[in-house]
Amino acid sequence: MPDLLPVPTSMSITLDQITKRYQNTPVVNDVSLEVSDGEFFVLLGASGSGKSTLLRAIAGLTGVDHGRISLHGRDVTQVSPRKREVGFVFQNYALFKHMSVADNIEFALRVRGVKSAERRARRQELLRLVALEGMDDRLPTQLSGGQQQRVAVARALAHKPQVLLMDEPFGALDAKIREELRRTIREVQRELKISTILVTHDQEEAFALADRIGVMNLGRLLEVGRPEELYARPATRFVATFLGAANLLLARQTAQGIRVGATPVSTMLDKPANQRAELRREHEVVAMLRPEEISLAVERESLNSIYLGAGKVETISFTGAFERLRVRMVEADKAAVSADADAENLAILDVTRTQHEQRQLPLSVGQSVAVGVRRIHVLPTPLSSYSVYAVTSTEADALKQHPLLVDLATRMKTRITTQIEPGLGQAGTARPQQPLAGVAVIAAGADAGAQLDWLLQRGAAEVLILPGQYTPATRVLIHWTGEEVRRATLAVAASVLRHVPAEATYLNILPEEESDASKPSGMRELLDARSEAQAVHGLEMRTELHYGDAAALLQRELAEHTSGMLILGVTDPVDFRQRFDWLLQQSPGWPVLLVFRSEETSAPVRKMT
Amino acid sequence: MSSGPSRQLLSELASRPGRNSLADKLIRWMFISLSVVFLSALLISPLMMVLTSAFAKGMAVYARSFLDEDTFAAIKLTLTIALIVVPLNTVFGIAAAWAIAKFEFRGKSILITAIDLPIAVSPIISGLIYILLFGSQGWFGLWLQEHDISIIFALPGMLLATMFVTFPYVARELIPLMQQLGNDEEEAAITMGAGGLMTFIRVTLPKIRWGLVYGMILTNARAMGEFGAVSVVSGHIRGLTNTMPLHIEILYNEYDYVGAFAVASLLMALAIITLLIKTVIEWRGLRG
Amino acid sequence: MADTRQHTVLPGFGLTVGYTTFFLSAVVLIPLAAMVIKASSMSIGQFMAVLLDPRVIASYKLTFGTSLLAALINSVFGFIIAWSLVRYDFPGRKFLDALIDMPFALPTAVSGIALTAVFAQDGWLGQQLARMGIQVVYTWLGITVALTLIGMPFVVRSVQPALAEVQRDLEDAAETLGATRFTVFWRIIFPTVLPALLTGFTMAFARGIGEYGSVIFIAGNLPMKTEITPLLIVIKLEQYDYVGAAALGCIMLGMSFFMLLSINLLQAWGRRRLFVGKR
Amino acid sequence: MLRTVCLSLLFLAFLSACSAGTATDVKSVQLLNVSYDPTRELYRDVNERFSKQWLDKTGQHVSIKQSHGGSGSQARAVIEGLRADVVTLALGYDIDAIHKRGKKLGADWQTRLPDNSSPYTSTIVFLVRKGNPKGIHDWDDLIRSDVKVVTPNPKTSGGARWNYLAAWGYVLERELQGDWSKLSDPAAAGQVAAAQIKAEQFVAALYRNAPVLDRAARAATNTFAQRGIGDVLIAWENEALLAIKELDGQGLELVAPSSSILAEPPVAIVDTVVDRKGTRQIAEAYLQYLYSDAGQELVAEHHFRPRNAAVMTQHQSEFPAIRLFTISQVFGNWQQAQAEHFADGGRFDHIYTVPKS
Repeated sequence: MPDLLPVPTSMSITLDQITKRYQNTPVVNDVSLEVSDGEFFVLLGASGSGKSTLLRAIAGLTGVDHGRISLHGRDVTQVSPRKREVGFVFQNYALFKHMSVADNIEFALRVRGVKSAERRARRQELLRLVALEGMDDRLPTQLSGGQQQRVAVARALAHKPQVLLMDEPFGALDAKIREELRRTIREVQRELKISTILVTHDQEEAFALADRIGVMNLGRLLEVGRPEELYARPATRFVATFLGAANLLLARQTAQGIRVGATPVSTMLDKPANQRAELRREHEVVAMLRPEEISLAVERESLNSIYLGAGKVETISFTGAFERLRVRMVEADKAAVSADADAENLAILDVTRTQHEQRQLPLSVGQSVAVGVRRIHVLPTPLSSYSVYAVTSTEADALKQHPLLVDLATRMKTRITTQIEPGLGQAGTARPQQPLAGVAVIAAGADAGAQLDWLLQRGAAEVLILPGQYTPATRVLIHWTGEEVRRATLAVAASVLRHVPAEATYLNILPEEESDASKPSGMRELLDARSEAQAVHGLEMRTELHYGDAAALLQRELAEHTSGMLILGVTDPVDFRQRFDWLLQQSPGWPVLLVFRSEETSAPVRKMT
Repeated sequence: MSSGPSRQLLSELASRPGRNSLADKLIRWMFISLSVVFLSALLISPLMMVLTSAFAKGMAVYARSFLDEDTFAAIKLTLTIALIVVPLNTVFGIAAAWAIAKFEFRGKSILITAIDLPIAVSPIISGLIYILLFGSQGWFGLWLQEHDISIIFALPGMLLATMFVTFPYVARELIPLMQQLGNDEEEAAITMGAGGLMTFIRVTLPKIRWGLVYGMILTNARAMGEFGAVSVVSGHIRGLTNTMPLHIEILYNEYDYVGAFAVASLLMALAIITLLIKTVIEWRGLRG
Repeated sequence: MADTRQHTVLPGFGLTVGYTTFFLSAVVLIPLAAMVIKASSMSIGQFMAVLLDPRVIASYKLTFGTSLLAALINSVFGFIIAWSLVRYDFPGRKFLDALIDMPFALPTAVSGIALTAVFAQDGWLGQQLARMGIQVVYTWLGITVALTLIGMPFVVRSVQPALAEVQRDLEDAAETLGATRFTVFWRIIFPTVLPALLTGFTMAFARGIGEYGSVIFIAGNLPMKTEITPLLIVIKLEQYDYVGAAALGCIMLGMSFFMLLSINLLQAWGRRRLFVGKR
Repeated sequence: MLRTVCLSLLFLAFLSACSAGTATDVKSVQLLNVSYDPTRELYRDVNERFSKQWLDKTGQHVSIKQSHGGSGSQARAVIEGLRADVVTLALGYDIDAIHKRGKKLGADWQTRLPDNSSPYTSTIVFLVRKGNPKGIHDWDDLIRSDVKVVTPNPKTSGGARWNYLAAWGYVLERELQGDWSKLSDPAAAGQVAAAQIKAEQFVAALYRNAPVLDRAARAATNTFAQRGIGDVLIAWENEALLAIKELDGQGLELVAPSSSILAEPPVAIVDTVVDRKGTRQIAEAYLQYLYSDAGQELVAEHHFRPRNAAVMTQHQSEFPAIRLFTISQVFGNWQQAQAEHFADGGRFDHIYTVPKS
């Protein structure tokens, strides 16, 4: 069937910074994507993540507020859906119930004035393709759900579209038919070599079908990659947990490598060179352990992997091919283990074992085991956990209930610890043994300045300052005061934005007097920042270039928008306290996340006033 | 019951590429203005006509029309009839809807048709049949006369005629609604041991209440406004068997145009109030 | 699928069917039967003489013709109105929507008087039309206007929910397949809404045939020209010709029954065609 | 099923409860006067005066309920069971029908009260627009092609039948040179037949000028006055005088034709009802009151022609001088007139069903 082949070009679908808002809330947020010719791309996400809206935007069924859509090099952003030459398959088939199967399939051809003989030939070809030969005269109501969806696929392909878009096409079908139809669709797609985007919430489906997967959450396209790559090396907690079971642990990055609790588990990592600097700084990180990468043994010596600690089997359940266990880590090793926000699960690891492993070491509930790990993946996120700092427990509790903090912690699946420090904000208290873990959280207000100093003195690298009044952020402003902190700020911003449904804008502010001379360099900085954000962190953001005093400009910008959040990279705390003290005073009512780095080594700022 | 398009849908449609074309705007503009013009000519202008006539001689004359004893009696009678007919037809409508929506039986189509029949029957016929039944020459005429019972030219006859005319409205509203909602919840309740009445009150009624209220409102509106059928069986006795619509005709024939249209405007107001209630109900129904 | 419900566990079949049948018989069927029996006291010849009287035939033509015309007008404009109410948001939409039920509630005599006043040669609209040489009141046009008003809610209220229920998916699908807006309307929306439109049309038609109160004021009532069938029944009654009146009534009743039965069968057909297999 | 039965019984009980017969009370009594449209204003006053007089005389309260409508349909309502104590209708024919079809009063009803049981008379006149722009002066003007005539439908309106018969009688009178005896004179049969043909042609031409046939007399008046339809309204004399008074803003004028019919609206007691209710005495007194001086004065005030010669002379100036002929002179009686002209297939139907040549 040579005539079924679409015209080959390299990139068939190109999305450039697509944003779609409903009532001012972005449901698709700055999504850029390229799908190459003949590729089967799966958009994976929970319901409400914006994936269907994105698909409808590609089909032209909904307009976009920002960005460009190209199909085979043709900019179709303003082209009506009927002229986009796409095939669209709907979740509930959307077959025309008053028309026969034949009429349904021929619809697109009839609309185009194709002659009846040609129509019939094409119809029969398509029906054979979806294995429904001879069903031409049936009405949709006389077909089963699976058959209806096959008709829908055939119908969507009738006019030889450039791309095929499928919106949860198997959603309404039962498991067995789903699998069968999945196979059919994969075959049809291979045969026609048609670029396809399929939307689903089912990761198994995504793995089965996709050449590449893109995971969406809160309107953002979090990560894109080949299925096995995403599964093994996710960049975000969300993708790590969405693509399968994952144990997330808080670990420490030291100069020597990764430590989980007291156990050094070495590096086993291949971090990109540009993050080497971060490696040298001792800080908290999030480590991911897939349940199947954990091995169990009777005692530590018989483990053929890195020892993690001692545990006790709590439950065992049989799932067919695998055995699923929950292992509680013993007291001593519990403290630093799980990154889970739920305290109950703090010391519990999910483990799966193959039949082979089961036969080698049969286990029963209550048995003590040595837990080892074959492979650890450290997420590149700089935001590991949150520590609320307050003078009294009442204040700490209030802060812990702050909606933004609760949102961030739940969405990041991380925990919030509380530190009651009676001496908080008072000079001269002793230094702690090791740097503070995670993001320090304090309340905005008159004391915030002193408290910030206190925290910085103890090596805090990220400090979140929460105002009393807060409306959910729809806009995140990003700014840094020096190039040294750029990388760290971008990393933090990327991490935050994956968990907040808000649009990101980077403000580059240059001094007024330099405006003409520095224009080219200012623009270059902007572009550099944007491409770095995109390349390294997968973060799409807008950029704005301003001239003037950074503090004054920021203050004005913040006053204009009622709901937002500021992420500010700071190199010199003294200078910061002088120019930005108002930020700590609650006056803008914006949450502020400060990122402190002083040198290229990216060590946290330690010099004090 | 229907409501307008959802805001999200409209905004999606408006944002759709190629949607905001001139042709689209033109069609939209044409449809809306055609609707408005059609309704203005056919519906709003007669209503305005009623209002302007009612107030033609000023507020005072308008208000005075209601002081008339006979007008007052007509209003009372109309409300009495509505008060009796609406509950009776509601009970019937619920029973009929339950029977038709929940069960399959032979002759169902005929039964539905019979229930619908009064809408299509000429009001003249609806009056005539009761005359043939209860009139002096009718089947029960002699017996009724001997026992000194008057049905026609008295309240019962008017009730019957009104009931006939408004007969199908509740049932018509409920049958499709209950068919659409299905039996699952009721069956669940029964398997949990609830009785029939209990199931109806606790499970079915909450689901259908807005449809039910809408049906009752239509019944009420029609009951208060019925002219033809009631006219045949009323006897037109001033202050006794004149309903508001009949009284309007009488006033009109007495060259008391202000009075006639004042009463008509009152009926309109009643209709508007019930329609307002309906709108509120729909609004609440959408939320609840 | 017909017999799945016969085995339902739901109670109340006997009670509700019994009560429905009883009440229906008491209020509707027995009185209607009285009329049929009254008419059946005539011989076939007499019956035919009543039915085929030239004046009666002229009145059929007028009644059915104007009802048909009014129902057709309503089908077109009712559809447009329902469409505007369902698909567009514009100031005053809720007001218009609420107003649709007005003809149900307004006494027919008031509608008749008011329409006559508006469309009379010195009325608001009658003046304009008279200038164009169109006379509405006391002609068949006037009857059509009154019947259009009476039948309008039936069409709008039938079409409205059907239009709201048309799955957006279907329209979206058609659009991605390259259909123009007109094609989407003509091939997708219209066939789906057609059963509801037909129902509304038939209801408006059936109601129009029987309408008396509003028509009588705006029709000229000239024999052979502007005399509707219900008026002939009244005239028969005035002459104490109960049997003749009953005979005419029976004909109209038969027509109504036939039309309603066809609507109900049509609806059942529509449901079967569009929704079987979805449950 | 039991519940069904209970419900139905309840319903029947309710029906009978709200329809208990009128209770007769010595202290107060209720009369129902079933009348036709143009007498509303007359009986409103009569009832008021009469009940006051009755109270003074006997100490008994009487409340008189009125029902108005087309004369024919009112008669039908009484036949079908509307419990009228007295009927005051437009035509003797209608009361005859109550006797014949309803058996509710004796055949001799017309002889029980003076003047053929008609306490007042009226006639048929024309109403034209202010200044009589079309120059309408007599019946002949009504068949001019430039004149539009408004008259109700004789099939449904008693008044309309009077209009029709008045026009018919006018032509006969003209053709027979006013000699009514020729109608019963076999020698003049040829002349009479020719006159009848002339009359039918005339009436047909007249109805051809009618753009609308309203259901009832009052509706026709409204059409003419309110809608501005037509150039001339054929109406009861009392209706015309009342309309001029009530609708003085409309600018209407009365035109009296040279000759017209003497309408004798009859009154009667409905025997079966008064006997059952025990109201015969008061009903009789009520009808007698119409013949009393006070009653006749009221009659005259409401533009009916009183029977009482003294009262008539007093109000002579209010009534235009018209040559009057009676039903019995021209048409024999109402039964004959009805059968010949208005029954199905009668002369009136003939006018419309036979295409004009």
